[in-house]
Amino acid sequence: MSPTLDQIREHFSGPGLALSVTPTEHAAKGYHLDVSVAPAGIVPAAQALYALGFGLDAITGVDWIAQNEMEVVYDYFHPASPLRIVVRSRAPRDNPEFPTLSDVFPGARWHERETHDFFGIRFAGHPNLIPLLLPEDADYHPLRKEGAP
Amino acid sequence: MSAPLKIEPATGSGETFVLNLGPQHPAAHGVLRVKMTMDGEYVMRAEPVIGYIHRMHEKMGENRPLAHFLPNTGRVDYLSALHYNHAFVGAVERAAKLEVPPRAEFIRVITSELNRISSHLVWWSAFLLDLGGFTPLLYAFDDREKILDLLEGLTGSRLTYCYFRFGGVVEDLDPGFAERTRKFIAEMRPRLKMYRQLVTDNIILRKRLEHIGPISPDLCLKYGATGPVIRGSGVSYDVRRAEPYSVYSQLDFDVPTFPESDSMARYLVRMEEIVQSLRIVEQALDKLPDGPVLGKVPRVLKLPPGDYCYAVEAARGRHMVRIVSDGKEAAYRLKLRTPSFSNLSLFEEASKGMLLADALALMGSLDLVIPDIDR
Amino acid sequence: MIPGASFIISAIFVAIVALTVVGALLAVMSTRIIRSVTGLALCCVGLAGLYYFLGSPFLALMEILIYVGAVCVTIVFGVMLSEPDEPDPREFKGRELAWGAVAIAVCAALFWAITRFAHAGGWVKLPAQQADGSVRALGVSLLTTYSLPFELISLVLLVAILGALVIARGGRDKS
Amino acid sequence: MSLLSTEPLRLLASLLLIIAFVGLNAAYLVLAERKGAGRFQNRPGPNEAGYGGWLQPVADVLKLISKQIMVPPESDRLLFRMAPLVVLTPAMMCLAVVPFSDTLVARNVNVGLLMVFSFGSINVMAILLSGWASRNKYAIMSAARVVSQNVAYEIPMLLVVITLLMSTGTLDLSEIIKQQAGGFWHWNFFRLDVNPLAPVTFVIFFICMLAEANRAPFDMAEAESELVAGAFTEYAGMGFGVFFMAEYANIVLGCSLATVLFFGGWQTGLGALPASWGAWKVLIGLGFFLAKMYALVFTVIWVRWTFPRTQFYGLLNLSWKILIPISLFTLLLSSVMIKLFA
Amino acid sequence: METPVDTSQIVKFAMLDQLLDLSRANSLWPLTFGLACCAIEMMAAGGPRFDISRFGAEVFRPSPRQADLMIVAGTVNKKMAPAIKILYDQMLEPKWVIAMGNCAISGGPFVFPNQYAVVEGVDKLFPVDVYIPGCPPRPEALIEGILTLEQKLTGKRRWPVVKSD
Amino acid sequence: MKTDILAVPRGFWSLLTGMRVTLSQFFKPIVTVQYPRQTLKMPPRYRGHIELILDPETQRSRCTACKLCERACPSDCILVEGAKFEGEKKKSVTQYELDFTKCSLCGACIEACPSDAIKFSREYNLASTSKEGYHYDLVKRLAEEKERKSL
Amino acid sequence: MMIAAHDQLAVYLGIAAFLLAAGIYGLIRRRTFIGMLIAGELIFSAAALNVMALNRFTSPDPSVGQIFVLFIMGLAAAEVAIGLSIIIAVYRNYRSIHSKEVSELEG
Repeated sequence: MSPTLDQIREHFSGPGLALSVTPTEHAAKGYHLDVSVAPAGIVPAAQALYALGFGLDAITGVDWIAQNEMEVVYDYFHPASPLRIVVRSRAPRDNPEFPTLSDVFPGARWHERETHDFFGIRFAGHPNLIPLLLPEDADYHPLRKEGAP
Repeated sequence: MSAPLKIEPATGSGETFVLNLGPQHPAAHGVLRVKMTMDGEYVMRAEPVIGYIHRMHEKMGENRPLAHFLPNTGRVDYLSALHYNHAFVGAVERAAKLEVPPRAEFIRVITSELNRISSHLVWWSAFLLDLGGFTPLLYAFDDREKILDLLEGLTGSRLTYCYFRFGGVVEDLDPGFAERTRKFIAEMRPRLKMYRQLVTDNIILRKRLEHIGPISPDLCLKYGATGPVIRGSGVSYDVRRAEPYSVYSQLDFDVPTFPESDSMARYLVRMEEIVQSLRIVEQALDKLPDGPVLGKVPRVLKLPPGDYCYAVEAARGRHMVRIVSDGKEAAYRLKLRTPSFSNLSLFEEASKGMLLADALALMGSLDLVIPDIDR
Repeated sequence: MIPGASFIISAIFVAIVALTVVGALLAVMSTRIIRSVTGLALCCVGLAGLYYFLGSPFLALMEILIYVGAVCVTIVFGVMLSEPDEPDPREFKGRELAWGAVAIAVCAALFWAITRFAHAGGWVKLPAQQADGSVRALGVSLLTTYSLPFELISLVLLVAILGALVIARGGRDKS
Repeated sequence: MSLLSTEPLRLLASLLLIIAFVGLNAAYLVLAERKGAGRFQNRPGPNEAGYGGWLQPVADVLKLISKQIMVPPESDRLLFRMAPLVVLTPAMMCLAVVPFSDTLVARNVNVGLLMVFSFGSINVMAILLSGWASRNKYAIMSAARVVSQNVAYEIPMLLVVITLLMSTGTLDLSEIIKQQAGGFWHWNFFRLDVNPLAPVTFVIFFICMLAEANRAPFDMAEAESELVAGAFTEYAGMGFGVFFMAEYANIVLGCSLATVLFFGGWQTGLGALPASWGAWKVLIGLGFFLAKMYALVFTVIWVRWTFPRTQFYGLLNLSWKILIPISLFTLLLSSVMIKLFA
Repeated sequence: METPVDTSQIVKFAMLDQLLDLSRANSLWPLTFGLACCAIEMMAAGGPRFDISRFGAEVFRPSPRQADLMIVAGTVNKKMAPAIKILYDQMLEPKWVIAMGNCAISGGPFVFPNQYAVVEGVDKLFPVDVYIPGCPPRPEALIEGILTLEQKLTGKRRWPVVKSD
Repeated sequence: MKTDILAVPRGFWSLLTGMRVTLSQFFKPIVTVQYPRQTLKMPPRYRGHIELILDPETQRSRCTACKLCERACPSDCILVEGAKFEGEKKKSVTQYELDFTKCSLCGACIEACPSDAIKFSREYNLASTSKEGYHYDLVKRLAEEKERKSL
Repeated sequence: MMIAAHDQLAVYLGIAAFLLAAGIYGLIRRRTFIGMLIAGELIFSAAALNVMALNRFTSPDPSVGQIFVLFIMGLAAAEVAIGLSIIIAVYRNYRSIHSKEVSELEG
């Protein structure tokens, strides 16, 4: 029923799917597998994980201003096995755009809206990328590292 | 794989109207606004509009040194402040590889579980208030006061505790805490029986909750719903079991699940969790070791660069803190993954076509704390 | 009899007549349909008072029970479902006046006829009836002399209920 | 003019008395409800205004009167102002025919029971008007609920009353009470020989009464957690206070009616009092009547502070699928019993 | 919106004025309106241990039209501010506001340089009558706030003053 | 069908059970602590706003104005100034201001204090019609306390 | 003895006539079906009042008129039920209950 870590690694080992797959200690990091994908690989990864019975835990962004990149981090949990997978992807900072996950995990819609609020990251194909937590007319992205909103 | 939910504007068929519930509405448990497109009494589409109590916790997490952020955690979900304390100090301890003395871990478990009970009692009373029953609120608050007395004696505050510290807890148990807690447990069990007679077995309540608002396990996974919501769908997912933290692996408790997936199942899960929490507290008191309650912590705490997560089972479900550190005193990025956020996000899909009263019962059964959603 | 009692009775009568008239006017004159329903309800309460003066408290109460409690409420419900307000009356100003004149003419003619007839002593006035408002006599004649109309009325009501159900449900194109 | 009372002044006086009774009842039943709720919840309830809180209703009423008066701009002003008046009158009219004791009745009408029901039906109209006139979505939804609810519960209520009427044979409330003279086993509640399901009949009557008075657990009209304050959302100050009053007037009326129909009204239940007691008999009767009535009022309060609110369709189902069949059955059963044994 | 009626202008009789003030002070119906942490303490104040009903103030009205007292219990942020202002405007005169908790008084612990969301004190939105500090304040403090409001209304205090030990 | 019919009396029975529960509570004593007339005793660890401790030996504050508390405070609500007086080894506090309206009662200042100079007060029932009173001058309060004690 | 107004047949007949006139006026003037229904109810009431008054003052049997009025009430109730159901059905299909618009839509 519940997939093993090796199975999941196998899933990502195919060419072009993941940039890197790093197993991690849960005790040290809090998750078991750290997968890095290109923006195009986000949706296939999500589909693969959904097929394995994973649920979407959270989506968050990180603004790497020094590297001039925006990172989006996807967390997955599995209800039956104690497995946690992190999928991350980066895009250039001046044009941060990622595909939306809302067709695979409808729960991603809110997370993506929130990430858009905070970082201005766009999610292509998102049905309504309007501010979620910020006022409807907000034009600032408070968690970007440039400084004050 | 089921078809994804299509977002479409409410069609102007003429028979529907838009009901704006909130931001101030008695059933919204705070400042939640729900835009409801209604056809008479039926909810065609209920779109939660949130952010009315967004308090910039994540921004503050990046602006303040780690120790300065600690008091904030108790205010994200004020009903289970200690779990949020726990997740944050856990993440920091994990990143900084701090040792926590076993006595501190046991104290953390005891207080967390007491906090869980008090949180569930507030949920129970607020839920029944939504359903129009007022008296249970008062009974539950009376019992909750007893827990608050215990925790206030220990921590000095009643609600937004700031009791855990990196590497342990602030102070040891106050004298007599164990006896008073045991006394409380002994008093609480007959009260739970009374709750069952008064409310759980009540035909009106059962009629209002049974077969109302079914949430399938698949829906939970798609929206990331956790805690009593997913357990009410029959999935035995509990962070205390799945990723055992603290000393939960040494304690014996059940993870209650109910496969009916309706509001009643979620209700029963929480009622059963109160029983289990009482069990955990009892065991932890028995096993409580001696020793210090605060480990060795450097005066200025800097985390090694990296990405660290720590998840706990808060009263409302899986709460995870992610700290992305760049080696400075403050986190580079601090993400709070809160259970209510995910639990509410499925409301729009789950409430389609329900009666208004049932939709509100469903909303109540999700156990929302709005600042926990908005952060 | 207390002195002044007849005056009080007359005052009550006048009030009831006023209620009827005002209610009827409200029912036909107001633009908002909900107000005309209220007018109808007031008018029916007034009518109930008139029935009381006519020696039938039973009918008075039935009038309230049926008209105010059932008919008006049903109409309001219909109003809620379809929310019809009258179109702006200014469009029909000319026709309005014409029909108003016709109505006044009819009313005047009837009044004239009635007064003439009354003055001519057209009605044989009987001594006051033994009307104690007893329901027993009513019930007895309903089940003896008038049993056929009684049955017919119940049949009509049954058909009305069924018909209403069929029509209202049949119009629902989507379920 | 036998029908028009020979004593209109007496009628006026008793109307005034009834208004005072209703007003005081409303004010102090609110206090009783709040203090009672407190007792059910292990707390004292209002006790700081005056000795033991006795001035609390006075404070509330004065405050409500002195509150700013406002008619919401979108509302139908005429109807909005009219509704509070309409809601209070029927309950008062009905109380005029309730015999509080032997000969202590404002106006004994021989169709008194019918009068109670016909005027009671105006109540719906009033809430409907208030809801509609407010032009508030919550209020309109609440008004729609009230109508369906009251129509649904009028039917079983009338059915159980008809069941009773078959054995009493009169619509005269005083007459109904006189028939229940003697020991308490003569009360209609205990007349198992006529209607073996008499207690069930009473329970149905009581449930319907709660529903008609929009009391918890059937308070659909004012379902706080769903409809804010329902039909009264836009009402403030005394306008709201009148609705409050009407609610309690309706409760008093309903409980009085239940006392008359099922518990022998002012009969002591211990047999007839000696004739030599004269006027005292009336007072004792009044005492018994009020005791029974307020016991029922207490039950109403007790029920309110025990149960959660029913769901709207569950409420209609209760009426159509449970109460109406049962009351039809009791009607049949009781008619068979009367035909066979009486 | 009609202009608020200043009742003290209509009622000129000092005695009656005092009586009305006393009545109002004893019948403060709060608006059912909780924002954050303090709202739970507000509920606790209605709970059996503290029982705010003793002062006639347990009639939490969900409709602002019927409420006399707005207890701002929690943080007000910029998205919420217009809504809360509307609620205040919908309440009818005479009306009072209690700012419960540090967030409502000044933004509390959520104030930091360059913050983008929190309103730093509800007194920036509308006048506040009583301030209750704490994070969150104890239910006793809320009761004390209601007593303070009564004192403000009637000019005298009917209750003993509690000094904390 | 049979269960449906049985459900009615069963449901009714559950209602009666509920009513029995509330009635039994009706006759139980009240649990209320009627606040202005009766008061609860605050536990020793109760957290009110902070206060300077009056050292019973020296009759003055132990605070050395080291500003650790100021730095430890997450919400910047403490302002400490000190001065070195003639003939004393350590600095002593001249100004200790607390903006209580921003405090979150976390206790970080007290934990940070090296000389145990501050404590939580036990004022739990503050309420006032102005918010200016919550900017405490703790040095002044200490002086007042000293005066009260000496009386 | 002065004859009180409430003891005169003509008064009742006059009121009935007024109701009839009002009803006819409303029936013609109203543009919506519900308005017409209300006006129709007024006409029914006028008839009932007439019957009752004549019965009271000219007939020896008190129950005839009452029974007649009862029948009228029954008919009126049935009429309202049917009328409203038709109105609702029409509204569902045409989204309007203005008689003119409905007839135009038909053509």
